[in-house]
Amino acid sequence: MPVQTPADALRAAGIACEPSDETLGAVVRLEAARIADALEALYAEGYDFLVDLFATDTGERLELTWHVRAFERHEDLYLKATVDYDGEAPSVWSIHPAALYPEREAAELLGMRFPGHPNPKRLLTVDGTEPLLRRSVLLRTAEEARLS
Amino acid sequence: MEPTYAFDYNVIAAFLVGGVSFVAVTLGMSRLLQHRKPGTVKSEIYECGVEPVGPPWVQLKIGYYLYALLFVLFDVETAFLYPWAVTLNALPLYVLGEMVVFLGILALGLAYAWKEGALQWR
Amino acid sequence: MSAPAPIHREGMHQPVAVPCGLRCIPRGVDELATEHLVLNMGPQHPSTHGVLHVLVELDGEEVIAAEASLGYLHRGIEKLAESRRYHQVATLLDRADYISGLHTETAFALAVERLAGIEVPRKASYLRTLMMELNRYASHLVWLGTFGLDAGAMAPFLYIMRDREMLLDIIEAVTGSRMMFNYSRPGGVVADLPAGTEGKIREWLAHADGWLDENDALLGGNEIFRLRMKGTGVIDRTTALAFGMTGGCLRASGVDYDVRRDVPYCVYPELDFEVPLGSTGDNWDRYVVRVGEMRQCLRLIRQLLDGMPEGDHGSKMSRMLKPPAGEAYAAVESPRGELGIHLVSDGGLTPYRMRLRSPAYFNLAVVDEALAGGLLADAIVTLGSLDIVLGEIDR
Amino acid sequence: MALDRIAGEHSLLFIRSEQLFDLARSNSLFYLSYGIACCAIEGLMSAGGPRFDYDRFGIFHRGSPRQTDVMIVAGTVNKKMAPVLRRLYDQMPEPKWVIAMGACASSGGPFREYPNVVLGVDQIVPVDIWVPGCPPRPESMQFAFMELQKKIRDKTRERLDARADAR
Repeated sequence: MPVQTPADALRAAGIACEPSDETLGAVVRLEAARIADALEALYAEGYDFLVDLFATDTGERLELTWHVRAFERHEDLYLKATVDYDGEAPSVWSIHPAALYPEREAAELLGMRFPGHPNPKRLLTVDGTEPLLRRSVLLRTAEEARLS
Repeated sequence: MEPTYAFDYNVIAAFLVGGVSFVAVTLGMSRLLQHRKPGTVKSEIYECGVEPVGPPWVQLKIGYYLYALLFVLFDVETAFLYPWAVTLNALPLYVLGEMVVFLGILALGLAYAWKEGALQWR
Repeated sequence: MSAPAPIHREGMHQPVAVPCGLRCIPRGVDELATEHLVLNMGPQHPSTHGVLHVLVELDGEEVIAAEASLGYLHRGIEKLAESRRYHQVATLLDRADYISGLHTETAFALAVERLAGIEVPRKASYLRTLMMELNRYASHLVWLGTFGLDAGAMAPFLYIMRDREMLLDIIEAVTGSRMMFNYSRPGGVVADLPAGTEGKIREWLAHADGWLDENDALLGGNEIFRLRMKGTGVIDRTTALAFGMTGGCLRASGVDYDVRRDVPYCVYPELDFEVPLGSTGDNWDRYVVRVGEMRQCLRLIRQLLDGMPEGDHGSKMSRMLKPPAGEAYAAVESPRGELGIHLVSDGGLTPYRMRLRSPAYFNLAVVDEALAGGLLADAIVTLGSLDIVLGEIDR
Repeated sequence: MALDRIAGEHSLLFIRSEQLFDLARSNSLFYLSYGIACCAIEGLMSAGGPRFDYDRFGIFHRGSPRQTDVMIVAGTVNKKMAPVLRRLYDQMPEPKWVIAMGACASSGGPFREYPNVVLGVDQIVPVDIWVPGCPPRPESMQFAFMELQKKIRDKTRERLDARADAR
């Protein structure tokens, strides 16, 4: 069976995606809602190790990055999807239990939701803290930080 | 001064007074010299700096109780062994037999507990 | 602060709300249902290696369920990095994983170099690798010492701290600090080895083997220690991979993966070293794998000292570094596992987003599985064997 | 303090007995092993280790706040840790002191711009000794303890001055 590129595998599974090759490596952008099926299809392709999952605030939308790795071939793949603020992306913990903590952290620090997560409590901050990693949340100014 | 009748009681009284006064002095001094500031949070249960969760009065495994019971049993047994062992050479020989019988009965109890699995932990 | 909700499993016998002193006879003495005690192994606990809060549900002494609650040391290292220049971020990263800071610094430097296409002189790579191995050994010493403390062995901790102090003197002579190094930056390292450092390292190496055998014999040779380690805190291969564990914990479960050999960086391709492997993934395997790693560390340091080239150590590191817009990921084998920096740059003076993929964060996620089923004393030993550092977990 | 109520705040008996106990307290300070961050490795582990030995000063670490005199806040305190810190401080027995170790505990340190970090522990607990440094070297931690010992012994001077004023 010829070595399928991950993008072909995803298209075979009927998921619209457009691969690109950046300094980062193999990147596939796709629809946030389809991430669970995408990871399942890739799991069959051998991408069985979730290295990391995090979100970035790109100014107008939140960009989520799933960093998966085919363990035997040491190949990394980055799945990217954008979600609007306070949006949601399906939880992938059933495929990769490693995503349990990062999803709670991303939900809490960037203000979004992962429906299907078994334990959607806050991970790092006290209840009522605003999403701190958003660009809109500013750091303390020098005066505030000087022993207010 | 051969010990008169009252002497023995004086000894006991001295011991009694010595004991009570020792306890009274130490507790009294500490009560006298301590910085005493009782506070509401201070009297709460210390559990790693967080409020305790759930009631502490829970029904524990019965195994702990059995272990404690067996310990008390054999602790008292050794308590009986000491005076016997100390005065053994001054006593006639049949006392040795009595002690063997006493130990045998207790060994029987231990064997029964062992068979019933009281010592088995998991 | 509201206490986290206690874990109530469906089958759990509801704890009877009984006023103190008044005992109610549990229903059906012969059935003798036992109730579960929910306990906080909380932020302030001698053996949680920092401020980890584990909520443990106990049936007598046996742990039924455990849930970790983090965030007691969340200092926003990723957010602060977004307002720091590229050569200033190292100060934050030393404080993330404060036992092996050099690994975090070098991972960030590698990520920036990959993004900006900076070529690092060979001497700088050699110095980075040497300092990382020294730092790895110091970090494993801290792990070995506190692991002994968790199992109740007070004496080895003091011997190990003596070895560590001698090693820290060497690291301090080279980098200028015992813990916050600021040594490895994008483009190279800050300073070359001061005169006489090689002699000091060789003198320390002469003792190091003997001390390691002594400490290993003190802990690993102890029969009680072995009995407590074997078969407790078992994390099998599939659980380890599923929870994204890396480093010593993963190798103890039998998965042969080491970033230094599989995704080589710096000068590791030129060095030869073995990667010790465990089989069952219990506490004993984690112990054996890490002590094996310490021996390999000493071998590596000797090879690095012998092969140290001459040349510029990358002193020209510009303050106005502006890597082109784009993303890069660089991973390093830190003493705890694969430590990766995912750097997003928008071409400005400061990184747009920096994600620290911290190994202890994923190694800890398995705590709910690994602690359940064992005794409470084994839970503490398992936590110690995972070698977690709360600075990099809470970031 | 029962003695000060009986013998009076400024009585020589109280002052001299308190001086004796202050001398004893200052030479056997037990600190709460409550390491939050990087300072814990330096200030509690290395300083307690064999080279910069704390035991020479009679300083020993205890696991529970019930048996401690000094609380070393070694690390950054954030909003989730603040109530825990306050509760631990309240649960320590009375003659108690606090050492804010490192820049983070004294003023938020390198993380002071982050909204989640508490700027300085003295907003939560009364602090006796601030130790600069990030992390402070073990020697400066020992200097901090020496300062604390001096501070405990100086209480007698203050009480004698108060007695003189009261006259």
